[in-house]
Amino acid sequence: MRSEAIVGVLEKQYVTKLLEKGKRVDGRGLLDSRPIQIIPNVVKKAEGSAMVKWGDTVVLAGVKAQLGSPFPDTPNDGVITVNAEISPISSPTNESGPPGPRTVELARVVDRGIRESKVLPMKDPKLCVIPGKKVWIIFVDIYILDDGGNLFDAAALGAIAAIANTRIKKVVIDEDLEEVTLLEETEPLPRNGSVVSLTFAKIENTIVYDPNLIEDRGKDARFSLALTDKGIVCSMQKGESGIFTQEEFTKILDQSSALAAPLLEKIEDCSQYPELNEMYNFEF
Amino acid sequence: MRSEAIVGVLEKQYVTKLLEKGKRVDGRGLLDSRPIQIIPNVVKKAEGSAMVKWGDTVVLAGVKAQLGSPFPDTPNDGVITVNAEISPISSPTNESGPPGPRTVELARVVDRGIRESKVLPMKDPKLCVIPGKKVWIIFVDIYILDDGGNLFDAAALGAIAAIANTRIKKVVIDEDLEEVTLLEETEPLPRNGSVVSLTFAKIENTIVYDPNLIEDRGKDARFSLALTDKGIVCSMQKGESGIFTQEEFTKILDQSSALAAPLLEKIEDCSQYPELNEMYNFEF
Amino acid sequence: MRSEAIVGVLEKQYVTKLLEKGKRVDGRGLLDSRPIQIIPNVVKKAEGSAMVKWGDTVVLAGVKAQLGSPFPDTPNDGVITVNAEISPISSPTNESGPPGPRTVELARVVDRGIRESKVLPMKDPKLCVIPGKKVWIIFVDIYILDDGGNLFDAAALGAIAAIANTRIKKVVIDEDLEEVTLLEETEPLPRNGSVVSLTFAKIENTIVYDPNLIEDRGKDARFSLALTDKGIVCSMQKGESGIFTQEEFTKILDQSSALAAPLLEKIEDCSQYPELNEMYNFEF
Amino acid sequence: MTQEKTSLLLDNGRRLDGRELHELRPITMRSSVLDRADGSCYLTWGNNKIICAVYGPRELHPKHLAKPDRAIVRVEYRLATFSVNERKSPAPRRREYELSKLIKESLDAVLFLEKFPNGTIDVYITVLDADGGTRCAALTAASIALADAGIPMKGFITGCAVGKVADKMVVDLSDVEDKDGQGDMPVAMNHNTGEITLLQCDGEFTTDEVKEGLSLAVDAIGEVYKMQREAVLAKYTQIEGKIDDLGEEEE
Amino acid sequence: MTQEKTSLLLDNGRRLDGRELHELRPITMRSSVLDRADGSCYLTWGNNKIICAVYGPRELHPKHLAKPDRAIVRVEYRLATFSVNERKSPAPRRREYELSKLIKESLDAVLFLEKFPNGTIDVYITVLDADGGTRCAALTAASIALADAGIPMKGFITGCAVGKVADKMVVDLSDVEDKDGQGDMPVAMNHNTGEITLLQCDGEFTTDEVKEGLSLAVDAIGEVYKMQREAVLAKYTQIEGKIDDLGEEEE
Amino acid sequence: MTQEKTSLLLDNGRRLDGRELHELRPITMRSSVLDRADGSCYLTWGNNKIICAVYGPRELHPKHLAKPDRAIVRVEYRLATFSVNERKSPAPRRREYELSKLIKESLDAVLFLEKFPNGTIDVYITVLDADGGTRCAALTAASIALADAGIPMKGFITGCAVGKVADKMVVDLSDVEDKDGQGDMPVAMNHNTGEITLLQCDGEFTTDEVKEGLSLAVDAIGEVYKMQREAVLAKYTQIEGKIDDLGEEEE
Repeated sequence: MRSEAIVGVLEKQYVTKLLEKGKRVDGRGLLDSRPIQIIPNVVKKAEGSAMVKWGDTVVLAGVKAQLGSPFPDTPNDGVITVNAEISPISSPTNESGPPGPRTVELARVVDRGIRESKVLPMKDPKLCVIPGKKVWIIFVDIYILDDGGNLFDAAALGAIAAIANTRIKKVVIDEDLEEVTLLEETEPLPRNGSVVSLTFAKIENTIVYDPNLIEDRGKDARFSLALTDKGIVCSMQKGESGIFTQEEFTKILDQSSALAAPLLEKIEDCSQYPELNEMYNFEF
Repeated sequence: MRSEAIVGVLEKQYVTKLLEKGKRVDGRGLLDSRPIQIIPNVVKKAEGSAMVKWGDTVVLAGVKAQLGSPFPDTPNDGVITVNAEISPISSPTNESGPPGPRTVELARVVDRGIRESKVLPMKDPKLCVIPGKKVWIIFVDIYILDDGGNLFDAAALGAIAAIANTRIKKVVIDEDLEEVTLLEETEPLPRNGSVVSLTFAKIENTIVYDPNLIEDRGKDARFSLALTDKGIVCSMQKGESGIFTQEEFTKILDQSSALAAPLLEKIEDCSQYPELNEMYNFEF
Repeated sequence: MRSEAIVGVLEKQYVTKLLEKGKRVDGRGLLDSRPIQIIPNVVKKAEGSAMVKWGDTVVLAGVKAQLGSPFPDTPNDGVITVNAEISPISSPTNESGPPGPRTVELARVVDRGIRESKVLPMKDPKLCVIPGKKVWIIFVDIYILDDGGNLFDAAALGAIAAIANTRIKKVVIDEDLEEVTLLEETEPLPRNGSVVSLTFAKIENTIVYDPNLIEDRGKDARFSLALTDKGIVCSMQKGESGIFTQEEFTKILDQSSALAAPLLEKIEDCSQYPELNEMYNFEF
Repeated sequence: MTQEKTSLLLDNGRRLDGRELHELRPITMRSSVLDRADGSCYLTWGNNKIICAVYGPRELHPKHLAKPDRAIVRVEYRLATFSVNERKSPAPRRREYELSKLIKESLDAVLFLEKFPNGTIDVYITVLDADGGTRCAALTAASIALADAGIPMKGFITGCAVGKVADKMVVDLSDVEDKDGQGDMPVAMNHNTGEITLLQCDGEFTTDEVKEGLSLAVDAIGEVYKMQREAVLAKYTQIEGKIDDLGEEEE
Repeated sequence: MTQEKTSLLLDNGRRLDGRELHELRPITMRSSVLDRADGSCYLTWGNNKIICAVYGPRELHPKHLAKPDRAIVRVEYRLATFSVNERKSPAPRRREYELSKLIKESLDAVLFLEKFPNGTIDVYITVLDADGGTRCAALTAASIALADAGIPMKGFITGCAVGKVADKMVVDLSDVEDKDGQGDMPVAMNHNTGEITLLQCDGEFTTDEVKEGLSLAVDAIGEVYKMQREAVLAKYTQIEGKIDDLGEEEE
Repeated sequence: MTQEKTSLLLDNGRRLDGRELHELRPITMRSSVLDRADGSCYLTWGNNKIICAVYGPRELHPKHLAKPDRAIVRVEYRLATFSVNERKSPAPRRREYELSKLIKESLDAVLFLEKFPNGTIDVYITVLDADGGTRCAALTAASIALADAGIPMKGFITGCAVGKVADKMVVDLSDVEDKDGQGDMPVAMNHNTGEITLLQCDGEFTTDEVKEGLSLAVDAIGEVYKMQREAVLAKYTQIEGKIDDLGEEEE
């Protein structure tokens, strides 16, 4: 066994022993979150953005908007696409190159949370500019800059926070020519409510909310769910080789709305910042 | 030498010794085919399909049809494209990933057989819907599911059998707007005659038709020809590092139409099945 | 250390010792060029081409022209794109596959020299056929066939020489239909002046112009500049891990126009050949 | 979507294909269908058609990927180009990568990987015809193919999706119910132990609906598990039969 | 371009953003910003925002790429998809490959690579917000991150672009001056030794303008170098402070 | 196609470029044209221009691809982007992969690969200007380049296409005859032994036409083979001449 593998085994034994006594490595309660800081609208070239620090995890999400053609099977809908990059900046083990399965899963889970929550009203005339012809294509790109555990929740929070402060250009439509002119003036991206991600790690027989790096590395199974501000479950994802029981899922579901509340508040704060933020106060 | 390589050498010695006595490993005559079973129209989502079992080889071919733009240099022609995948399902040595040279050759040889036979009348108004603007693009995709030897003939047979039971949607054309509306009602893909592939393997100095897996692995050279129902040679392909003499090719050509006849019959049977087949009777 | 690495060290010691005495391995003066031969218009299928032998280096550049759409941010400009391939033909160490950093740098430096020199008048109506709709896209492709050192200058010379003998089809424009008809008759690609590349290698403390293969392999740093026929510096590129001083750059700049003059003459000769050249006289 | 809510249920309260709310589509399973593979399964589930081949346990190349203390499982879930409405490009999409990962993780939970150090167990799944619920069907087929390859297992993984249609929780969504309905919830588990190895959803569910869905899924999985066991047993019966035949021939 | 020549300078002879011809934009630098990286730097330069992480010296895999007598430096310069006007595809472009190569070659010149045989030093740079002059800013940030990782260096690489606007040579082009001006000339050097490690240009310069530009760049680099030194020193001061705090706590 | 049938032959029964039905286009061959390659050939065949470089026998990397009992041959056949009517993307197409495979298999037949265990012989071919019959011309050039590299061979591979134009079998199709004619049939063989190493066709032939085509090809290949032998001999004559010169200089 390579030395890292041995360290991994010892680390897990340590975490597990503490958890058996109901304690976490960083002293938190099983359902406590780490501190969260969001600075919205930090990227000038982006239509919206948010820098998120969640525990030791750092994520930057940015939104770009482009006019383009709708998909043939949804001619009256704007388009959203969510992409993630677990940058080699973020840890010694991440490599550059095309996204691997771990990155693909992260991007798709965040994507589903936003898409299925219907937070973006795709049929809104502001998003579907000329039905069947011209719609806004909303690109949400998430960069993981420091991997301190629980990437799913940090990435999802960055994405929705970036959406919350996104402004797109106003347009003038010439219906006859089917041409759209972009104005310099902007307006907020239409948005219906909000959505948050809640991630739990199961280590041996204990389930914790918001795993930190050590817990993330030692976990047997992961479970994330996306919850809207109306309390609707719009996405779930169990991951990794461990298992959950039906009772465990039930318990998690019962705890979910209490955990979502503080996150939902933070997101609303992000739509209040119209002007570009410098990150002087960001506590890397 | 690795153990598989040694097994390969012994296997070839065995095959060769038998052939020197005029015998094949499975008891067939040199120009005998293995049993062939075709079940047409097995894939509901496909416009046409055929499951083929040829000896131990299993192939599934499917046809999808899409309206699209013609190629600029053939504005009045529909488009056909043939693709093959030697799936990792089919043998312990096939790997997944982009197609290697062996797969590319297989796909291109099957493609040329169909294309050059002019079995699909590309200029037919049913295929070239609005000349220069909208034509049917016919995708033929072939999956090799079990590699029991002679992939070329099994793949070609699957492809033409799938074409034979393909139905495409009827269309209504608005010439002024250059718009095409697809109806729910379907009609058979137009087809002119038929084409089959005949493959021969040369092992040392003996030539056999329809090589099985052991013969395929031991062969020095391969020769495939595509023959239409009118007896026209529309494609030939010699492959592998061994050689043929002019006399050997002549002999093969002389035998070709007798070998093609039973295959041509089987194909015609495939166009008689309008409704979806379950594969209960398929003898995997 | 592998044997090639040792040979490299010895080779560099040899070159350096000679240079300390002011001598080069092939007897040239520090600012002397090797012999140059250009045969323009050698590829019939290309709109323009040039075969260049520069010392032992052999380069073939070809130009293809296609009508296409302009870039959205430069609707009134034709398009040029320069691509290079350091073919595995050209040396035992070059491998095939997608272009590596060395090839990308070569292509981009040649591209910038031509683009920034404004030798191609992109807004000329001959290049911008229907503003915003149809423009000529000029593909310049450079193949390195024999790597005898100083690829940058040989590639740049091949590219501009190929441009100099390029002829594009005359067009008839139907402004109403926004359609362009290509005629069989051709005319020269419009061109404003000319541009050349001058490359210097620094080996220990000596700077030489036009490094041959041994000097190229032993160099610590490389500096290339592109100079127009008006004496304008339109591109510079320092490369490799070695360094230059401000004084060294100044000295190179002072020598540049004298070195450029003979190259500029050679380029003008290339525009005089309307008919296809056979390469019987090319001294490979 | 408001229109679809009602139109996905008939006036008699049944579903568009005539099923009751908690009724499975017809399912067939055959093992040992491929000659070259170590284990295989051909499974149909409604109009889904899935083929699965297992190779291994075998040596893993390149060796630096091997684990000295256990085998790894590699899963490739693919959609045939013609298995969906619009022809899919042969290159795998992000969805196929994600499902391959989830299926692999589900199978991990029932395999004795420590028995095969440095090895790999390769599971190749191709959806030949897709009609909703392919990941659950794929997992079900993979378990049969693994058993067919003689690979020791702690239990079978069995999958079944539930979902929400016309404000009702229903079992085993069809393609049209998946696309036009209100939500899809695929579940997979080891039926014998109650260990859930896969749970996803997308759509709009209350937490109570999720809980109801989980219960429906557990029941449906029980039904599918029975068929799975029969399919595996059928093979051994068949082999016994063949051995008997062999005996007769030898006489 | 003739129109732009005048419109890029205001009537008062200043630049569009109010700067004097030879004035730098505001620059901030912070080191040790990332938890996982061995060294890191967050740098803002006008509206440029750049993050750089350094990992190493560490063992190089695959081993056949390692050099038995020294470490290699691997540099990845990337633009975030949202850092530019039109959203960039996540796949790197030719420009990113070229700049990665040039930045690597510049850093080579100040590293004691022979101290770490068979090793690699990995420098990852992502431009989070781009506003002209990113390669010079990236090199400046990379030097700080390398120092932050405790990697011994012969000196810092410091970069600054100069350029030509309205027929005048100016310092530190902004994005709009780069795009609409007459020429851009990025320069990087080891300020202590005067060794120039990067020099490029595109546009239209007389040879005298190139020489003038070089002199302006050398001066500007001197100014940036001072900030760079302070940023690195600040970290050590900070650590000392923390050690003091620690002392207090221990009491 | 019916129109083309007649228009590809002139009233005097000759072909559009003035050739008789069984006449080859002008062919030139020069070996040892490249400095760095171990062997090389520049060949023109009508307006085809082909360059071929051979490297090896040399050690094969990565080693796990090497064969302990023989060398392998790797062939890369490529079309230059500007060699065809529509500019080709630099990335190889399926046609280039197929032809690389067939050329490799043809060359295998005349090489003593067992003489170079663990080795590779690399044959790189680029079509600089394409005018029909490039695979046959490429094989012809490759044989010369292999001989130029001093690699022992059982014989030369020589290629020539035949085809069907205006219902007649003709020798050495040009580009326009290939595209507008009724069929193309490339053939390659070891002329000395009569061993056919490559045979393809596409189009519409009766079996008798195929047989006639084979005979025509064998004859045409005989003619090309003579030129090939001369080109290889010319090199040795040239070297002898150089050795004589050297002798003179030494005096």
